[in-house]
Amino acid sequence: MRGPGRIARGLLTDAARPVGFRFDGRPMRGLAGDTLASALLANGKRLVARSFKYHRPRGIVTSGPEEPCALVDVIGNEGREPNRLATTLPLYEGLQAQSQNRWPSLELDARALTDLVARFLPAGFYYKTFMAPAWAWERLYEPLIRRAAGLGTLRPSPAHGAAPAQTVHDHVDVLVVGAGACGLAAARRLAASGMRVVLADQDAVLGGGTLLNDGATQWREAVCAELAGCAAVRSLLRTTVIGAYGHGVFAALEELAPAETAAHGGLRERLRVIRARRVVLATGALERLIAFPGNDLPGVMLAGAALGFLRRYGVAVGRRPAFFLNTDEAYEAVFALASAGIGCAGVIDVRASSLAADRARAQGIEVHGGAVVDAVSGGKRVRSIEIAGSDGRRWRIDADCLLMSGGYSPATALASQLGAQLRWQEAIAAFSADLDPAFGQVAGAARGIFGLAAAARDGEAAARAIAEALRPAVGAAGPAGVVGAVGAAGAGAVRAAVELPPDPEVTPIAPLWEVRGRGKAFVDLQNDVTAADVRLAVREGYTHVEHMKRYTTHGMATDQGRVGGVVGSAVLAEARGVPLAAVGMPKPRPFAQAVPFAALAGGEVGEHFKPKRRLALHDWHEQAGATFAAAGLWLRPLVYSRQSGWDPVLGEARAVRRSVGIADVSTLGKIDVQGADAARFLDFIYANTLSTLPIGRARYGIMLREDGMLLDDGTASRLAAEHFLVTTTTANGTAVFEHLEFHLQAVCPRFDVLLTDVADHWAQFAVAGPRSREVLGAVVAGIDLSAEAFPFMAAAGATIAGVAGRVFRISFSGELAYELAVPAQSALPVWRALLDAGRPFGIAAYGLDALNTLRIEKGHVTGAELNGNTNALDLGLQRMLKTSGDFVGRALSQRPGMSAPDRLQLVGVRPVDRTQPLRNGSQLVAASARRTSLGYVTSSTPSVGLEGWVGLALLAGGRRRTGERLIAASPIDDAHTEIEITSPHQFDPENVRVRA
Amino acid sequence: MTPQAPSRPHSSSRERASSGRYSAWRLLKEGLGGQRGWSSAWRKAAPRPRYRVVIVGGGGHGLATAYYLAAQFGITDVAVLERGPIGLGNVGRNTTIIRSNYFQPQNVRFYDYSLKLWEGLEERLNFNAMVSQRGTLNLFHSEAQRDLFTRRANMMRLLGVDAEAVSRERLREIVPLVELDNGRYPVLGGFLQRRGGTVRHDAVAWGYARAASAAGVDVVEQCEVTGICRDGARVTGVLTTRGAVAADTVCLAVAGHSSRLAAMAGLKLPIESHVLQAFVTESIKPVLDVVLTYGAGHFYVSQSDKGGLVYGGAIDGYNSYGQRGALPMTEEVAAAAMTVMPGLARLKVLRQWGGVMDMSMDGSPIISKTPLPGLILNGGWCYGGFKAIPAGGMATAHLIAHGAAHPLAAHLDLERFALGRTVDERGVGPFPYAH
Amino acid sequence: MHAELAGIRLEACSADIVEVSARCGRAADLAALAREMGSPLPAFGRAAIAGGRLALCVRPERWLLLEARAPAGTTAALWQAACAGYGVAVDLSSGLAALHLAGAAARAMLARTCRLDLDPCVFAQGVAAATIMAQVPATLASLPSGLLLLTPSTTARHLREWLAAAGKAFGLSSEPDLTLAELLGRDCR
Amino acid sequence: MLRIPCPWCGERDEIEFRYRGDARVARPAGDAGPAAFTAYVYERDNPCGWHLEWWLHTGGCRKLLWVLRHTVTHEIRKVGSSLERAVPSADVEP
Repeated sequence: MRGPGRIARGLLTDAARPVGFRFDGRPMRGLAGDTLASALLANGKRLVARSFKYHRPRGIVTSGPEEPCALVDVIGNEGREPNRLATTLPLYEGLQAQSQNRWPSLELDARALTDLVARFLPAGFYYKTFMAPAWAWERLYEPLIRRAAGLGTLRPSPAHGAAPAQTVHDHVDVLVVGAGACGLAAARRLAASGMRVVLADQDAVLGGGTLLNDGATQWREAVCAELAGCAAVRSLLRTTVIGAYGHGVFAALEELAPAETAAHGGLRERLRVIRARRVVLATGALERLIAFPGNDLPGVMLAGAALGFLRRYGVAVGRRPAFFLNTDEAYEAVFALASAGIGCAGVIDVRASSLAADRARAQGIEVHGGAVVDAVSGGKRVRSIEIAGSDGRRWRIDADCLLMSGGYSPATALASQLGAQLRWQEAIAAFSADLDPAFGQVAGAARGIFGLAAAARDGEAAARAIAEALRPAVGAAGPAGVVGAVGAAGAGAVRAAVELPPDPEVTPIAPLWEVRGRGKAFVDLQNDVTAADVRLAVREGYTHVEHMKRYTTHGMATDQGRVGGVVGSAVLAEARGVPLAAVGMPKPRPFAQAVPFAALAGGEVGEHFKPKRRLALHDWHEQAGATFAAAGLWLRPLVYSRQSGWDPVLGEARAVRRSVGIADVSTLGKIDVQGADAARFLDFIYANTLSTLPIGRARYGIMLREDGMLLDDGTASRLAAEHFLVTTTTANGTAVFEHLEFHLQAVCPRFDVLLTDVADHWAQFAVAGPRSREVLGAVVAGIDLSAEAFPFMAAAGATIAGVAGRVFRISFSGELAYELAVPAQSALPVWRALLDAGRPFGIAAYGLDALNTLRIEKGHVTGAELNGNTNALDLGLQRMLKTSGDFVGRALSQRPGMSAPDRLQLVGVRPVDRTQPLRNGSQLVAASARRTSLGYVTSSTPSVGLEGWVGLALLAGGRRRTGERLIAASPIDDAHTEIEITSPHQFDPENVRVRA
Repeated sequence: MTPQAPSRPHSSSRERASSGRYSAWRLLKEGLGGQRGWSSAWRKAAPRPRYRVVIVGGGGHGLATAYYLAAQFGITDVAVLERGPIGLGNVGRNTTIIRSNYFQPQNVRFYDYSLKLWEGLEERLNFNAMVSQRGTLNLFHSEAQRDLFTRRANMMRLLGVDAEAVSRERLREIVPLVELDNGRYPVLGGFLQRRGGTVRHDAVAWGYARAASAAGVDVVEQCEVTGICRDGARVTGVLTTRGAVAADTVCLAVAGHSSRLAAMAGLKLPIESHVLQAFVTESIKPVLDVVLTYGAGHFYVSQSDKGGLVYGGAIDGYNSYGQRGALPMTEEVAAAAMTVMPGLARLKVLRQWGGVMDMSMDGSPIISKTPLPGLILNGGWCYGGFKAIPAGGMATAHLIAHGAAHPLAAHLDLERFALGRTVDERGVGPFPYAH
Repeated sequence: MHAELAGIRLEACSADIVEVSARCGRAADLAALAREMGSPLPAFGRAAIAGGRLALCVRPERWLLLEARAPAGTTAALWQAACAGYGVAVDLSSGLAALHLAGAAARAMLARTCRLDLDPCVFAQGVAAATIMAQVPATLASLPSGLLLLTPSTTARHLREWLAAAGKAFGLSSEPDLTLAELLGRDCR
Repeated sequence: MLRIPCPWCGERDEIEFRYRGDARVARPAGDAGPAAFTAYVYERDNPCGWHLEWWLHTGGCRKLLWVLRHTVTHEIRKVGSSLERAVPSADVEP
């Protein structure tokens, strides 16, 4: 096998379990526990990707989630997934990965030509060209750019049966983010103080930095064992905290291990919403690159990555590595690789001398002090590097990889999301952030305290501070007994059986951001942003860090500039001649790590996107062959037929006009209003008067919004002196109930009124048609239904098919009609009894469509007319407005604009040619001015009571236009129908039938 | 009141030299010179003590207003005062959509005028803002919604604006990623406005700034307005962190913060500030060629030229000046996305951010004189501000230059609330948090 | 993981449900009256079992009473008559569906949608709360026998479907309905 | 995400509540006339800072709460039930 391959036992890999996979179709073998990246390196694969813009050859740069270059498409049973990070993708049997953004092949990418003309394509070049000819941008240039852009390819497999993701809600006293030395120490301390703790880490194992240091193994194992035995601590592995949302709420992405996924029907991840009273941010620090010519050549990677690959997977990233660094911390990699028997080509240390350099030399490692790398040669992999000494001397050394380290930047993303300001720390040449103690603590490397022992001490200190802050509260029961877990364990000081080895003394960093030379020096490896691009941005006035970012796209790639972000700011600062501290960094936004849609969406998608509200008789309607309509949350029977077209609808409507029909109108909102001030309150809520309503009577009422527009209409019935039942339209049930609750509590808090939503308790049926009284007669007991005893708008309690219910003589159809209400549990027997009683009269169940046909003929309004822009006058209801007394919407109804002559008013419309149909949404125009809309058709239907189609419309100054002829224009299906304007009440305008 | 200060006839020609003309040839020339020949796209001006017009807010509308004042109405004695760097407010924080499909005829006319100005923008500004008329496609999921969209499309067609109905069959071709029969709210069809599309948002701010600066306008960054000077009722200038600046006319173009600035002049506005979230995914090869809106949930999306899917939802629903969104809306938008496009499941969302919207009480913008002479308001854009930048700038410049409303923006006056002439697109009523 | 083996039993519970609400300033009188009727009203956020009734309070000065089934409306009518002047009683027997969850994993499963802190030492026996689950209203009470869940009847099927789906991983089994008496009679195990 | 400390139910996620806007505007007397109502319905302080606002706890106790919240940091200082009325600004300034 070509390349260095695997040279040692890895912490995570199992030498006994080989795993087969394919990269670009080529079969390879790795080990269980590998990531794709470690397996590729083990196979000696260096070139794994092409860059975004210039299609330059790219290799693996890091060993973790901050990877900017090694992105691959994964082809699995869910289709083709783009941009998976090779450095975090767990290897599994049969894994198929493919390199991205290259053609025809990774080795030979035709688009690499762009690299040759790169000088003509600087940052933002597209803002300056592609402008002429005018047509060319969209038809020529943009399609080209779009095809060239984009990294991976998303190709979902049509039949993927993966289980939807899950959301899990967690509550803890303290969330510890990061399980390195610092996080482990903090969690242990908090547990000892009796806190409920979640310890989250993005890695597959606990330990963070301690995994890379043999000396820390004992300590790590001891602490992990201790935590495992502690019920109050939950460790979440493969869990990345992606967002901090304030009020102690954090979102975390928990990725399941391949085995777990298989066990959970393809479940890939969980979104955890963690509510914590405090947080410990032990998120560590990120190693950063150095910008020098050729710093993107495969084989140039971060020193820490090389260390990671060696310890975790036993993989050597090269046979003859050279190092380019500026801190003592980075020497850990040097020593580790050396002691693994890998011959070091030399260490180029920016600093003239350092303690670590001395230690290295003592081991016989060659260190070039006070020098920098200013060129790397090799085509698709590092072959040699050129070194420039401080004295101007230049020399070259051969190496097969260059491991760089420009220092470490504390991971501040989460702290920044919580509003923490970045603070420049000269000592570590990096920004860090401190957290408001009310939120929690930043600890360890995350605030610039490097060294395992120091970080652990800092984590423990942070934990102690938090335990102190929470102690009084812990155990104190809040409302509904919301308390933190009581600290049974007590706060005994924790003694670790084993201690971490003391940190070595270190020589401080010598900041180095860029080495100038010939060739491209990249600050953003994924978006192909060079130091020169940053300087160009400055020349063109994009000098603010946010402008530079947007102009060059620096830091906007999937790695969010975690490896080169601060380097870009440094180059910017240098170009502007101001300190880096003054330039700052672009504001980090959620998410700390990219999140799949599936995870953010959780389980409530597709079928379960919104709850289904079902009628008590849902199953009956279904068996009766109903077609259902999704109306808001409701599933309502539209028509009792699966065939389309008007015939079944009109059949149902005719039954009502000719004999009798029955409809399930349980979807209406129903509100029980009781109390000494019930009538007074309803007078305030309704625009018309309810207090004069006699007991046992119902009244049609309208409610306005405070701005004078109609909110809703419906009936209110007085069941007793201090007891009303209010009904609302289906669409506004919830809104109206909240409208009442709000006004009762905010405006009338002293009223003796109790509101109860009884919509779900009562099933309600409309029995409508000339024979409806006879049908009821057979079923209803306890009331005299005669026209005299129980006239139009009467209401009374009664026994319906043996069930205690209520009968209202109200009509939406314009026929003699009743609405019967019974508890939903008795809906089926009562409904059946009514059907039986109606059978002699040919009773038919009718759906929403027929209901609509009937109400349109009568000019009754629904949502189409109560559209939020109509007032009482518009709909011809002005006579209902109280002339005295306050009510919601009264004052603003009197604004001049509310009665302007050109307002749209409700009218009826009919095609002049009775054979012509009407179309909802048609615009009404005068034959003389066909471009000027005078209004539009809101509802229409073929009529059963009249000839041809009838409709309702909102028309400018409509009521004055009765008898006029206009055109109903529907240009989108170029239909133009001549119509005449009529009264909205087209069928039985004298309302004889309802009073029968 | 002193008469207008003399404008500076030479300034414009002098400034035009600053960043020079952009073209492919220039790019080649500079390429050979290592791209060293470029200079600042806009002049980094310092504020002078007085101007004829001071525009507060270096966002899309402020910069466009300044540009049209200079280029269209010959008023070059203009300063744009921006608290931070230009273009980092809503013009740089939106989902880049342009369209003119509105319900109210006045709005259709206004936004379509804007669309027409977008269409000629590159040549006019000599800056490629990448106006991409790939079409905006609205899906509908119920008969009631079909009726509404039909009504809107018919209104648009009457006014000579393009709109067409799209069948389920054609949807399968145009947007293969859309699951037409997504369990809960199946897609019954769609409506397409071909002239709708997207624009590279940052480029809009930069392009207008460069062109305005070249025309002699002072674009002043890092200059926060701390007070508004009045002489009785009349507004006479502003106080800033860089000194007092007098002006015959002060124009507020600070959507998101209109109330704050108006309060400095003692005005209360029919506006609440709310946060609208936007998101961008990792970049992938093209999968979506139109701007798509889901009709049964909060989700609209387009794919940027860089390859990322840019999408958004509804406002979080409570007053906020914090430029970031809350988790529940983030989840709801993603759920809507997954419901209408289950194929997005494995696509990763990269960034989430929030823009602070001027939510007006009727959902329509305000371009108007105020009760205070000398103070003009451009605001209340809700989430429709970006697409309206050219028309908003033109109409505001017209109002400043002529002292009378632009005919296409006459309905956007401040009096409409007191007079009961509100322009409520969706009939939601005076509840900005519900718009 | 072992929680998953433990399994969860889901049962519907048939009971009359009445909401009794105190009129302005008459909460004390109402409480006294309830004591006389042998079912003292619990404090806010608590559930109490007495005299074969389950009473819970998740809205200030309002109590949900669960009683054995009786002919439609009679239970409510009885309370309405009894508390006249002090309060009102509204029948919700058909408006709310009562579900019962038993089993060690029940809380873990609910944490997939329930935003309350269901830790046993927080949501302890006798605690009751109103909240949102699977986008619909839900009133949750911790009883000796397990967790009682009240939800509006028109979305009850939706919630059951959600529970069934989420319950798969926890070995949820739907058991035959039980009566209130059976439920209250059950000891804690 | 807001966690609103309901005086009755304890800390709850914002999704349990329905926002009802500025609580400092009080409804004028019925006869106050259109001008007063225009101010009540349309004109807002819309402060960039502390904001007194209505939240209806629809997903919990269904009480209407007034909440004093900072519109930039979202910090919540005080919460009360509507029965105490929309307290005068003096009481609620932090």
